Amino acid sequence: MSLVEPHVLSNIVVAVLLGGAVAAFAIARRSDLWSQAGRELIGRRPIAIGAIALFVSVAMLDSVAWVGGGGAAGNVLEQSRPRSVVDRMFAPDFKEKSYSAPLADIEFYGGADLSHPGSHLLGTDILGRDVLHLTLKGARVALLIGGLTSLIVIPLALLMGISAGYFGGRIDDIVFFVVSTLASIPTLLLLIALIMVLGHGPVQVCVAMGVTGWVGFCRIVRGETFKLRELDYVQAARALGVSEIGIILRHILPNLMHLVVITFVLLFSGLVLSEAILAYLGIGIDGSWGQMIDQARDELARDPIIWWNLVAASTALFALILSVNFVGDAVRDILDPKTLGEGE
Amino acid sequence: MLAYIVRRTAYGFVVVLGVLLLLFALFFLYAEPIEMARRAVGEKAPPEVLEQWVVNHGYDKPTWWNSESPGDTMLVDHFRSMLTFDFGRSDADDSPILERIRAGMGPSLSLTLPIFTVGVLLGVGLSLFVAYFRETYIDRMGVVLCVLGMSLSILLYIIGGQFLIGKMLRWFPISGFDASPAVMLRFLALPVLVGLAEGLGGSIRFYRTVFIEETGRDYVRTARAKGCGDGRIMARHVLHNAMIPILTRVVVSIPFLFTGSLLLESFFGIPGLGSMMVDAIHGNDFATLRAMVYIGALLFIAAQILTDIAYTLVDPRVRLA
Amino acid sequence: MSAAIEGSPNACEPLLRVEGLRTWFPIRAGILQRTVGNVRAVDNIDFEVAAGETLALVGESGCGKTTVGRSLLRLVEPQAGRVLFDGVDLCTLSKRELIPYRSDIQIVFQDPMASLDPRMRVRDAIAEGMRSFGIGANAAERTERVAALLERVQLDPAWMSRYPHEFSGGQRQRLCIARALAVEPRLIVCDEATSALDVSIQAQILNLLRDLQQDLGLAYLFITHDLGVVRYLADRVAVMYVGEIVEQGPTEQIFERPSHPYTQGLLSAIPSTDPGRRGISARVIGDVPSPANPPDGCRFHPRCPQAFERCGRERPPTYFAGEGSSRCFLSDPAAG
Amino acid sequence: MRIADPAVTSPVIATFSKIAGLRDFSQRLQALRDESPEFAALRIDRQYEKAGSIEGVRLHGDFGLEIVLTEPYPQILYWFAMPFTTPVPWEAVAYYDGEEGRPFFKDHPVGCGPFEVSEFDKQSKIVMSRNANWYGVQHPEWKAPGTVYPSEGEAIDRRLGRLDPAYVGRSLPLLDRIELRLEKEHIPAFNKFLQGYYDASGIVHESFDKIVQEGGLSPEMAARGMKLEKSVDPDIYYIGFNMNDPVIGAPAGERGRKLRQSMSLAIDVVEFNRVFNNGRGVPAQSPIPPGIYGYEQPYRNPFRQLDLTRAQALLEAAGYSGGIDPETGKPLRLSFDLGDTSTAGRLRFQFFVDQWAKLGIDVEIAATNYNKFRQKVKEGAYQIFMWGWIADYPDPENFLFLLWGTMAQANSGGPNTANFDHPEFNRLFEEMKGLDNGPERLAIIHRIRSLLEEERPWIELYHRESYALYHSWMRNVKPAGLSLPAAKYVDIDPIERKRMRDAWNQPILWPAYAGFALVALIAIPGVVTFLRERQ
Repeated sequence: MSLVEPHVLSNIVVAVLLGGAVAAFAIARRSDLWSQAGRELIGRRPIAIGAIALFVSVAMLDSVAWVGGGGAAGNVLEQSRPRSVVDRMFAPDFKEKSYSAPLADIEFYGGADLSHPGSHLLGTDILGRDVLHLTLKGARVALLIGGLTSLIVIPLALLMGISAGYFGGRIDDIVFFVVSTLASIPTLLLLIALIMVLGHGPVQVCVAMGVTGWVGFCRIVRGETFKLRELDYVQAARALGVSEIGIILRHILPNLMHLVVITFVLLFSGLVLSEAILAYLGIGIDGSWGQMIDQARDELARDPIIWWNLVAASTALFALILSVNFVGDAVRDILDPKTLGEGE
Repeated sequence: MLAYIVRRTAYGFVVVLGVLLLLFALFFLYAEPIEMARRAVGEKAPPEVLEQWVVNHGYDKPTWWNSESPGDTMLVDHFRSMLTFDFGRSDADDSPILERIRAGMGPSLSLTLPIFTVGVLLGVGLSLFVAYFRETYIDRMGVVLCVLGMSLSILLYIIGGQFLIGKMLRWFPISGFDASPAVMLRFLALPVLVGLAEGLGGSIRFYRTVFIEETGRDYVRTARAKGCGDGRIMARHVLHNAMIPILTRVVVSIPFLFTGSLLLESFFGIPGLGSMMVDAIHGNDFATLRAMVYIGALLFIAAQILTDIAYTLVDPRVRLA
Repeated sequence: MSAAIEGSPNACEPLLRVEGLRTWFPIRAGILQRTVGNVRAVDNIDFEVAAGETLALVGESGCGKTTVGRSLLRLVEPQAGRVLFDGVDLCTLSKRELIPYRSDIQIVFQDPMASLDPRMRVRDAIAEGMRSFGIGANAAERTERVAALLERVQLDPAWMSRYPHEFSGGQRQRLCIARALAVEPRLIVCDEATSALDVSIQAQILNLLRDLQQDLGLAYLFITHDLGVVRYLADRVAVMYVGEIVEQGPTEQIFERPSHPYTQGLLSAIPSTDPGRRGISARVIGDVPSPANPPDGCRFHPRCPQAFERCGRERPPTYFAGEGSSRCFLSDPAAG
Repeated sequence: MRIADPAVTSPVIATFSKIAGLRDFSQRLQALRDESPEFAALRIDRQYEKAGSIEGVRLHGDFGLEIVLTEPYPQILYWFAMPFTTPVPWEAVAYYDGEEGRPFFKDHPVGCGPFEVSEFDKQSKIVMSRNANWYGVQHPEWKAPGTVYPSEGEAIDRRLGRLDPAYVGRSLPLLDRIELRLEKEHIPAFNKFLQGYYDASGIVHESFDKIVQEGGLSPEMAARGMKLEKSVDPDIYYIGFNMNDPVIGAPAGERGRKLRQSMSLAIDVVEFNRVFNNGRGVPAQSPIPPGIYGYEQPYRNPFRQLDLTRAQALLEAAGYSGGIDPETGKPLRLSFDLGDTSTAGRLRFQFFVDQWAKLGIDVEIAATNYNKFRQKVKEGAYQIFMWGWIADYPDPENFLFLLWGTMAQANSGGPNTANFDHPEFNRLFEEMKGLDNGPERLAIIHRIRSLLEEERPWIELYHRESYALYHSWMRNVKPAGLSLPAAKYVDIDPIERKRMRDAWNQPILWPAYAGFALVALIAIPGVVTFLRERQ
């Protein structure tokens, strides 16, 4: 038993994230560059930004959970479990015995009466769980995959890329060797091997994705740092007696920030899509849309077919990735006029 | 030039050693030989059989260092067997790995080669078309379609393709494989189609960016001023000068021709290397997985060396110190 | 470490004395990337800059003059030689020991677009050096100083919270000067500081630099290929050719009586209004040799119109004559 | 002798070691090989010859073999009926040694039936073709038993048209070639069957409703001429408790027993089969499946009938009132370990977890990959698990020994993963083991059964039911479990097959044309205007 219950931890994380977002927003507001880029982005892709905001808020609401108030009457177990805001939007025992079609009154197979006739907007899955509920909960997993992994990828890539690019020499040789070694192994296979070693679970999967994902970004950072290091203003800062760390923090890092933003956006969609493949291989994250799609694989073969599970999960996944891709394109256009060239 | 090639190759070899070390760390430090044995020989096997299996597969040796005979450790065995391509036997069913790789290469290639060649041609062709009509609604629609295509999961392409084209429309058989060429074409049609559809969005978008960048350059404007036709400019100048990014993308994807496609092969029942790997993953068949990862990495490193050398040949501007 | 550091400069001792400075860049080749040669960007040069004086370093592009500037500040590491600032050899100091001396020498670069961090406000950019040298007790005081500096370079202090991209090229160069001034230097290396500017703006910047010199007693090492600028600003001139200083002397002397054939060639390239001057000196033909593989003997001899047999065989030493010096056999007083 | 060969690493060596002298032989062989490389290089039959005979195996003339066991073990007769003891020619063993491009013997079986293996690809298919050297093929004129289509059989065969006079008297085998395919994804495989690309198939549970209705074929499928064969497999699926666990196992004494009983009463296996297996599967009452001696169809295990009220009462009696663990004041937390991380697998486990949740017990699913799971089992770091067992031979001993204390995983690494070690059970089991089927044995089985009822080391779930489908063009099929000796009777009507396959697979092409038209329609105006503007 850990000292902090998972749901409390999750609440803290949400609070920190919210605080961080507010702080980032405040900083961005102060900086003309960023606030202008932000305004332009919203102007260009209002719908996609709105969709992402929706996904993020659902994920946030699903991350804030507390015990008590709700749960099926008379069931101590359910009452003692933390329920998130999203969970609370559904009745505590909003369950059927098995499949039911969207808004159906009777069970899909056998035709028995439902306990909540006509109220499952997207039907129920094989265990009778409401598909809408599951789909909403999937948003949290998707953002977790993207967010947590980026949290590993970006600092790691920045650290390695900057030290290689800035200091050069031996450090560069070592970083470059590690990068080329990791990059030589087919990504998916390395990912699978890592998950086999690290074990199964959301954090492990994210760590594995992080380990395989930082390489490409590290290369970009290294190249860019290489260029920045030679620029006159960095030289001027040296002449002004600014320490190496100071130069990195004040001149190199801020001038890499646009790359970080672009990478984050592009990385995100790739990560969520590859989780779907992992789900097929049986090493995905529980509750992800990838798992729902994987499960729906069998359901399409049923006769009459169960389509709502697949449609719900893949629409949600598609909508998120599409919005992120659109926003990613726009971000790249706005922040980097040269266009970096897609991926690796 | 020769010195560069030699040095580049030597560095490639060093990277291969790095890959091997990483593979060793991944596969040997984690594996629990006796459980692998149980999985391979069967639940019902008595302990001495399991131990025999462990010995036969060399998993009983000291991991890093053997004070009695320094050459007789798993580490040394690992490097020796990988570097000599003596992959030994599968952990799952004791079949010789190299032979299986050889057998799986054909089916894999028969799937990936059409996807690869048609994909490159179609990608370059369509993106030239789209780039030619840029800033018209054809271009904008093309870009939106590409993003749409890139946002779909490959699982959805496969499931949807099998369901729609195979089951509902009955154009092609849903899955299967046959070595005789005439029948093979019928079976391969659907997976090739799905593979193409899945990759096309990304590649069109990539090539489009490359072409549009090239069309913006001075020499294109000069050519246009000289009165060259649009088609000629696209075909001769732009395509020619966009060769480097195209080449990079193409060469780097060559290794994947051999390693096959994990998902396509297992969904469509193609007995290639991809489905072999899926089996290995499901069966915890480390020996096979290790060999496949190694070969994949080897091909990738080789392809990269070739790309680097090709750079110097294709583009006189690229000078490698 | 003598009294010189304490701040009472010896009258005879110049502010900066460079002795035998050599900055080579290795060329690696072959399978093992062994060093097979060197780009002799700066090859054994000596010069001095007195306090309050302007020395112009001129030469064609690629002759190594920029490397000289950067070597002084140890932005690139010289291989050999001494850079004596106030009698202290900067080259022997460790990076940490060097930091206090950093404030004495500052640099202004050629490209005003690249020399300011695009993501840093003007105020922060100028105050950056003050922070590292502890000038100004707190942020408010520093802001005050930034305002004063902006005024000093004839910019509106109200603009200090703008970003560099909101300024024009000339304004940015003023910002760079302000940034350099912020740490109260005694020597400023101007590395082609006006080359990238329009002619009208160039003049403004030159005037500004001259005013500052008079007011603050600054010394300049003015690196340029523009001889017009040199004549306007410099007290003394050093001419560089392929990593070496071939001629040195007071501006008047160099412009009126250049003794080295290369200097003569350079000067003849200036469009002149004086018709009598034309045709006196021969034009310099051919290309600059590679500093990786400089010619034997006098480095200028393959292009020199007055070259004779000895020039290809022997390297001419530096001959001193009056206030000037020249590295040419023709200047040999013995040869007359 | 091959089984005893240490190089073969036979998984059944333990069983056959009951033959007197087998182990000695094995050790002698190994020692000889270790001693001299020349010996190891000898042909395999010479090696065996030199190693001497097995003490407990004696020849009696040309057709008699006497085998002496070290202990009473009637079940060995079943083992002798299994493929392990199929005679193999040593020439073939020596020839197929994996050298010079020859496959290994195990990948190239050599036998003496009507079919021979002509292609063996572990990844995708096995092809069997008519064995030209089979005596039935070489000498059809002998009309030897088993080489011609029979004229008589069981009553059911006549009724189902398996004794068609058109076939009677024809030489066997009827087919030239049989191709068995391995399909990794079962859904495409089944679809291919429905489209007529396979002649026979199992039923994918997902498609069950369309195919099978009320125990028979759906009218739609029957109209296609499809045939359905059902059988119950000799197996058992069960949820096991780790009896060494301090909470749910034997150390918890009476409390643990009541907890297990309660948890057993909460599992509704009928619902499970309905949801996941389309109602297929016989709810298990004891470890012994139908078709095995000791299975009694009317028997109902009182703790395997869904009864939540009684379950709650028992839980309360165990001290976990309403599922609350008095030590923590929170719902009792247990872990359900599984070695399957796939989505489908987790859903099944979630079903059980949901059922226990109704009691207020908080069961957590701990999914790891199979190796990790095995490791956990070995270390005893598990509480609840689900497993299955398929009969090796039709004897209750083969099921009940899964609970025999001597076989406990913790003690011996044996298959008793529940670590059930009950003195009374062990005594009864050992007694039962050596007995022939009869009233005496049945009485003991009854006593074991009621002991297990109470003790509940397992929650017995179900015995699988297999459904097999055949197309109309496949004739003379008679299911016989896993064995294939009936293949020689099977016939195919290729003309019919071609006709129906074509009829079922008419491609619908209009969407393709429509798609092309749409693309053209959208693109052409743009191209035209664009080109006009360029001019």
